[in-house]
Amino acid sequence: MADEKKDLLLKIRDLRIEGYSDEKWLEIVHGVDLTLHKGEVMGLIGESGAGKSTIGLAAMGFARDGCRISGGSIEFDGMELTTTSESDRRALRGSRIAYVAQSAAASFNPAHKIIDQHTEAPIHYRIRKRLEAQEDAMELYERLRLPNPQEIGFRYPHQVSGGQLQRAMTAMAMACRPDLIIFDEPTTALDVTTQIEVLAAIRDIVEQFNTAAIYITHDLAVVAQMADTIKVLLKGNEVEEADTETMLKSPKEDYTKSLWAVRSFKRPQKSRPGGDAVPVVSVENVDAAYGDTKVLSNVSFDVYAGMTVAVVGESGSGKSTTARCITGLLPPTSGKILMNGVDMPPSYKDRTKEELRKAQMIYQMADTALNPKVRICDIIGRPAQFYMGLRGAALKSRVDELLDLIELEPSKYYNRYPPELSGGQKQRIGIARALAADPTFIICDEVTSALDQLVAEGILKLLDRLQKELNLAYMFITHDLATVRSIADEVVVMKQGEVVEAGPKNEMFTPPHHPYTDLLLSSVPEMDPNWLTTVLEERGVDNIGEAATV
Amino acid sequence: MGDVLGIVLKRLGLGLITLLVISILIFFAVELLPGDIAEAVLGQGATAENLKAMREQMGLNEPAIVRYLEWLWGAVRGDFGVSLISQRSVADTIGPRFAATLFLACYAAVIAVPVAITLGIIVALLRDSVFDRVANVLTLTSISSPEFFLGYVLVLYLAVKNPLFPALANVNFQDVGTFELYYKTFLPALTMVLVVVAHMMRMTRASIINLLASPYIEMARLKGTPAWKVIVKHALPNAWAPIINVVALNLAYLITGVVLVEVVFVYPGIGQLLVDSVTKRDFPVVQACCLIFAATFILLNLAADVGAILTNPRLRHPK
Amino acid sequence: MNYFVIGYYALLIGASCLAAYYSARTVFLLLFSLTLVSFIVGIVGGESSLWTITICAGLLALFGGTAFAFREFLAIVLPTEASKAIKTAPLTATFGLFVIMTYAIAGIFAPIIAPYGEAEVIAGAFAPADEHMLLGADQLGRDLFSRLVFGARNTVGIALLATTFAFVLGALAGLIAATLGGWFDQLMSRVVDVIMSVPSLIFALLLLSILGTNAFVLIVIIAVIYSPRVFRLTRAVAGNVVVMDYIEAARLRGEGLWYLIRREILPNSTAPLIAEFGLEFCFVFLLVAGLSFLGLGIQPPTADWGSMVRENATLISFGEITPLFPAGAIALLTVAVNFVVDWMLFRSSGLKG
Amino acid sequence: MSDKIRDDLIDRMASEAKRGRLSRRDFMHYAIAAGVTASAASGLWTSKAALAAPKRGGTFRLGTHDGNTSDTHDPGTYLSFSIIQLAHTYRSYLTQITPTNELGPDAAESWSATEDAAEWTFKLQKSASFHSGKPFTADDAIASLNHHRGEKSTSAAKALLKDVTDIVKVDDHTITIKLVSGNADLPWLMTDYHLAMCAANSDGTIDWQSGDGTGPYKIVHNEFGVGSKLERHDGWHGEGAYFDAVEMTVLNDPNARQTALVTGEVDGITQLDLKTLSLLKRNPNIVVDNVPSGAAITMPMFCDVAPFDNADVRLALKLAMDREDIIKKITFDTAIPGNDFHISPSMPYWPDLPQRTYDPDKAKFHLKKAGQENLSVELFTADSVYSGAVDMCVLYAEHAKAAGINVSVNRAPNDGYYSDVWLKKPFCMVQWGARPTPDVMLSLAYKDDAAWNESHWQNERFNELLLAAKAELDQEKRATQYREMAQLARDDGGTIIPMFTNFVYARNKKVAHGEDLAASWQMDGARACSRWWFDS
Repeated sequence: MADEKKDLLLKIRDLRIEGYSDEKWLEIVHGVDLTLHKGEVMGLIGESGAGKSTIGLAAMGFARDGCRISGGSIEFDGMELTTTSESDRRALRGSRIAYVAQSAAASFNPAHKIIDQHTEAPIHYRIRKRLEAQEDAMELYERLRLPNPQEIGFRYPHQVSGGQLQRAMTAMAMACRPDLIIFDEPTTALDVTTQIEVLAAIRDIVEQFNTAAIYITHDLAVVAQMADTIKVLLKGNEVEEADTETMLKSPKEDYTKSLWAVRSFKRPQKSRPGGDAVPVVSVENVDAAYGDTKVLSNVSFDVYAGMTVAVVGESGSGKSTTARCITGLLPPTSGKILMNGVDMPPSYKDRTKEELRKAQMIYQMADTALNPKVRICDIIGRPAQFYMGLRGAALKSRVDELLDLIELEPSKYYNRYPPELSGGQKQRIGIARALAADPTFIICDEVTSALDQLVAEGILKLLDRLQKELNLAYMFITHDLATVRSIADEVVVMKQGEVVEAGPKNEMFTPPHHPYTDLLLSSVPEMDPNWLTTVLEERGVDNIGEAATV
Repeated sequence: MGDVLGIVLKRLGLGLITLLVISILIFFAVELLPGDIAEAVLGQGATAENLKAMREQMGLNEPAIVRYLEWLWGAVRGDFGVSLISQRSVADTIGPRFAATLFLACYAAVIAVPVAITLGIIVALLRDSVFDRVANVLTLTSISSPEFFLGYVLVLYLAVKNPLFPALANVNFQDVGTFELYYKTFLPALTMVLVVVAHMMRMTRASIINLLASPYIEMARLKGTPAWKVIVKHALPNAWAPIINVVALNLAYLITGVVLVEVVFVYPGIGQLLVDSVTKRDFPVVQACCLIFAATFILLNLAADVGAILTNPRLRHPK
Repeated sequence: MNYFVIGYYALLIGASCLAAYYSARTVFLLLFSLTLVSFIVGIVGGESSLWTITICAGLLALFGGTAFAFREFLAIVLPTEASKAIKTAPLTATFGLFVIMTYAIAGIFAPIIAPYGEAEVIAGAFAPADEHMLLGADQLGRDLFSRLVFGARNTVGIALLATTFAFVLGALAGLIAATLGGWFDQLMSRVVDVIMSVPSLIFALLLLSILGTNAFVLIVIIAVIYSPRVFRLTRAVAGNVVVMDYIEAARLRGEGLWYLIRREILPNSTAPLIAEFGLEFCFVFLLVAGLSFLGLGIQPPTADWGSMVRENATLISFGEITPLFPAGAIALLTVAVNFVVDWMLFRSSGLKG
Repeated sequence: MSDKIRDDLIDRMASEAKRGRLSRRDFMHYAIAAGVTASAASGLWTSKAALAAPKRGGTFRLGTHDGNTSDTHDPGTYLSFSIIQLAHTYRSYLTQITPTNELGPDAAESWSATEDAAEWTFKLQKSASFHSGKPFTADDAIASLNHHRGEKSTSAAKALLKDVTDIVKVDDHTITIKLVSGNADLPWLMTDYHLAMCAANSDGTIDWQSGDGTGPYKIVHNEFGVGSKLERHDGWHGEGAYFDAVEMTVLNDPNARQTALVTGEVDGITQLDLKTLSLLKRNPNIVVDNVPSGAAITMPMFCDVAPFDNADVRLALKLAMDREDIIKKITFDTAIPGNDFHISPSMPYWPDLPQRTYDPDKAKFHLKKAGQENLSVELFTADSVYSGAVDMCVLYAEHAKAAGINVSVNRAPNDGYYSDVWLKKPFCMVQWGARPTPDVMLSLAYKDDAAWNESHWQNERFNELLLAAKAELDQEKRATQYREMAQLARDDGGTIIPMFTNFVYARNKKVAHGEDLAASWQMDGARACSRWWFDS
């Protein structure tokens, strides 16, 4: 750790940033200090709204539209960014400070080839000529272990997979050999197995070029692998800062401790009711296709009352499609869906009100799952009105009861609109809407993945409590194995439309595993700062290159 | 690229069906018009006797459906019949008029499209500045003015008060030099430019600004790309689809919707021909004009869609 | 060089200096570039062009002042929610609102406001303005001002009705098509193709010739002509809404088509539709004027701005301003509507982001 | 008035007249007013004001209204004004109406009739020839007229020639037209714009398609509804054709026409927009010709339908119209008041009867006599009838109010007005083009059994006189007959004739014309191209 004066790269003091909303300027970052030396990697961690990205961008002297830097100083290598002209600041970007965005797929311009975007900055800054820059790009691609480094740059972004794009973006950030790179949640949008490759690549290249970096993430385990020091943020304030080791082992602040503690929620595993108990839902040999593309083949599993079946898999594995088959949105091409042993019509259009009522769904994105133009009472009340025919006072008391169930005070939320609520509250409304139909079976489609960890835990606990009280059966779709660990009774692992492995949770988490389950399990980052190194050593580096070409 | 061809073929097929439906609609619309061609031709000189002879000669005594099918059979073979009044072939009647309309449309488009897109880019670059506001008000005003009125005002200022350009654009394509041709048709072209520029420019501005919130635009700015380059190199290539769409719509308008400009500047275009033929109930000419217009519209729309595909690398370079 | 020119430049330069001193950057740039422009224009066009600039600036200031005052007025009068929105509205939008309100009042209370009847002949042809006639008389000796006021009722009324009808037609079809999809969507899209492929003026010409020209037919025909645009927009907007999870949730609940459209889709599609309504209103307006130009619009002696422009359009060639009043009325209203629409679009997109 | 001043005045008027701005009639009128005797004034006119001899040369560019893309060379379907103007330029007729509204020779040099006027012999111009070089013969004349006859003819002039039983070739340059009964007006009929001379085919039909003709100019280029270019036909048989070439442009938009004239892009235009007449007159480079014509606005009332079956009611409705006001407001002083009989001052045999004036009291008196106080009638009209037709009816309704008559104006659609309203509704408004002679007009629309007897007026004496006058070759006698018919129509007839509308057209001041202008069509009887010339 270099803390000599001459190594000082970035010094931020009392940084204040304001955002424009509701027609006035509100402070969203309240005086944050940050010091970064050459070659040092700092992790910025916090929940959404903590101001991590805003601070990261401010380190480039940049504020998003609708934001402005209202106070403090940002000194980069002796240059005060808050007072220099915009053109001078711009001259730093891309050349001395580079940025790696969260979603590489969205941050590469779809209209240009990857390599042209890569070489834009070096050519613009006259650091390299076009051909030199291209050769340099290919070299970087190779260092980042991208397949076909000579050729991959000449593709368009949409022709390259997400993990590869993210590495190409890291390469692009390196194009001018900057002193500092801001990584803004570079792996959040990736599947776990891809994430591990990208993490490894980023860590290697940062080390190789001895580049300083600010690594922004909400995932502790990830930041533990990457950062030398960690700074924890909450609502635009600094909570604490320490080197990684210390921070992981002995956090000082309560907030930090609570973050660390999230992963501890676990409930006892239940086992299937014995005898001739009929599963609430059983999926039998279901095949499904979108047009001519087959997406599910021979999927079977059962869900019993009072139990949670977690369906796990990476994106594209067919988890959500299975849910669509069960609800009847996508009639299976073959196979059956049974509820309480009764064969269901394949399409929801042919199902009776009663059949529809029994199976309800909770969605991942509460924003799109709730009609923003309808009051909470109507959102929750509608199923009760629709299925049970409740009216007037009866309806109101039912809505109040449901709001109580999801731990929201009825009088306060009854007349509000979804956009006025926080993410966790919205998700609770989604749950209440499902409960309003008095179902026996609920599909939870990634219900916690869009939420901050503390909030997510609250939702999981709520779901668990409701399951106990109402004897509900859950089908829990998730890609997050930590969630599976905490809530599932049984686990179904899916890959490319097929069930790879299924069984009670304990069995699944104890070896021997199916090779894919093994890959999945071993890719989940752990809090140990040496985890990444260990895993990579275990797998052997070549393994990663192969996986990346998938 | 095979996809594009497939789409084009499918759309052309649908276009043909649309044309067929339009031909039926137009035929019966003309049938339903009060009075018939014989009455229209003879005017006050019509008597029962010569009306009968006239109808006989024009073959109007056959049932409507038979006449339509006869026309259709001819049309399928590429023969759109003869004008009932002049007895000249429809192709000869329409040909030069349509050429004139196309010429004027191209003339206007060649000025309007680059001007509109350039202005749109500049306005997007200078968004929320005074220049943007002024451009906004001016374009709105030009959209809001009836085009014949725009024409009259141009004539007043550029032909009557300051005799810079001729007020009449009654060009005769055979014996007019190239320069004179452009000179004489300048005012109608300018009127049409004013009518369409505003729309295209606003769309260009809107579609560019719409993209400015995209992560890749932020990325470009974070790479230190200058503002104009962000717009031209990073936003514009992704904004083509809506721009092409509105350009196509406006090109279609330049060809099909300029009857009033033709009237004001006495330009021998197809619009005037169509209006005349409607008042005279000269069905074959009406039909042919409407089908040309419809085909223009369909083709331009198709071109816009193909253009949108071609400017979209996702569709141009499938995985 | 006379006092006017000296005063003109002195004022501009003085104001520029003041602005520069108080470091009001935009104001300074504006004022000083105006000074430079005036300098060039003054040399080329002489004093009269400076007068023109002065008058334009004065008018602009007047509009701006009106808009500002009206905004403050609305902010005080309206309930909290709306007043909050109004306070942040740009001046162009409040100016638009002001104009629209004026037109609405003129239209609704036309018989009270107009000093004479719309068909009443009170003076000689083209009599100049006097104390009885604010704007003079038209070709038949009818009071131009009264006719303008009645025109607000007739023209705007017809355009409004036609646009509304077009929206009911187009939006309903668009919503159903987006919700149902399948054959209905295909069918409607083809029908729309057909309508759009025929140039609107010709379409109107044919139909009006067949059905005869009266206000009702006119409204229906214009509605039919413009509904395809609404249909396409609604279908696109509703298409974005239909894929939302809450629609899926409602479908899985077993909700009917009408409920889906009315309660779930429509409330989330209104913003772009309202914006389109403004634009469409302008186009309808222009089509009515264009039809009047071809002699197919609203029937005389009913006052209608389009016909008023047409009847007196030839005067323009002689530099007479009579036809400018109705044309100006058309342009002012469309500009005003679009100002408001721009603002609403900005708000709806801003709220989205 | 001193002699000096008077001479100055005369000189000024003379120079005005030389430029064609003052007609002979006006010159005489003013000169007499200035104190010169009539005969002296006439002498002055010939010596001082008579126009300079026409000069040859130049290209006359004429902007015409009412041109239609669907116009054709078929003379049987001539309808729009542009094609009529063109027809008089590239084709010729057997006879023509001269600028002084008399009958003159064209392709026929002379004509004579039998005693009963039932057989007319026309001697054709031997020098006349087609543009193609083919000489004009009797065969061509006969084929041209037969084009409008016979069962298969689609010509609009069929009715005009329905009394013709046969057309015989006497020799190569003489034809005889045989009629069912006598018609003293037949040579006048030959001026009808449909009856253009075309080249005959061997089978007796005519070759109208080629656009060949025997007129003063031959077509070089023509596109219907757009315009045409013509150059002088050197072998033309007539007097005139001073311009070397003629360019006609269809300018349907009134504003475009005026602008073109103002900017000098054309030398003359037809049909001015009356609203801007006074403004246009201010332009020193432009001369407006305001020529009284035989074109009339009529308002027929069905004489067999109540309340119009009462002559007093009809008279009251005639008296309840303020013609002066209408002429002032609707036509901007470009019309002459009608006197409720259909002979205009520019037609032959015009009887100078006392002008009917607006008299609501007298109208009331007649209504009382008819027992029809509080009369209420419905008047049909359409925009297309006449520019300002609806306004005119509205104005009439205002006038009639003073006489206690309630006229409600019903505005019918333009399209199909003449098939659905005219001859169907008991009280409507009609525009009539100029007809060459009273007989043509009266036989067409006032004769008891005429198909177009628009007022259903049946007057025994009138019809007797009409038949007698038709075959009457004695001019004096004929004039008295028409006078009596006019009186009958004026006081008993079922048609209100508010006015005869003038032809109002304009030219650049460098274009000159003779002292009089024909009243048959705009542009000097549509023959401006062959009659006018460039002055400088």
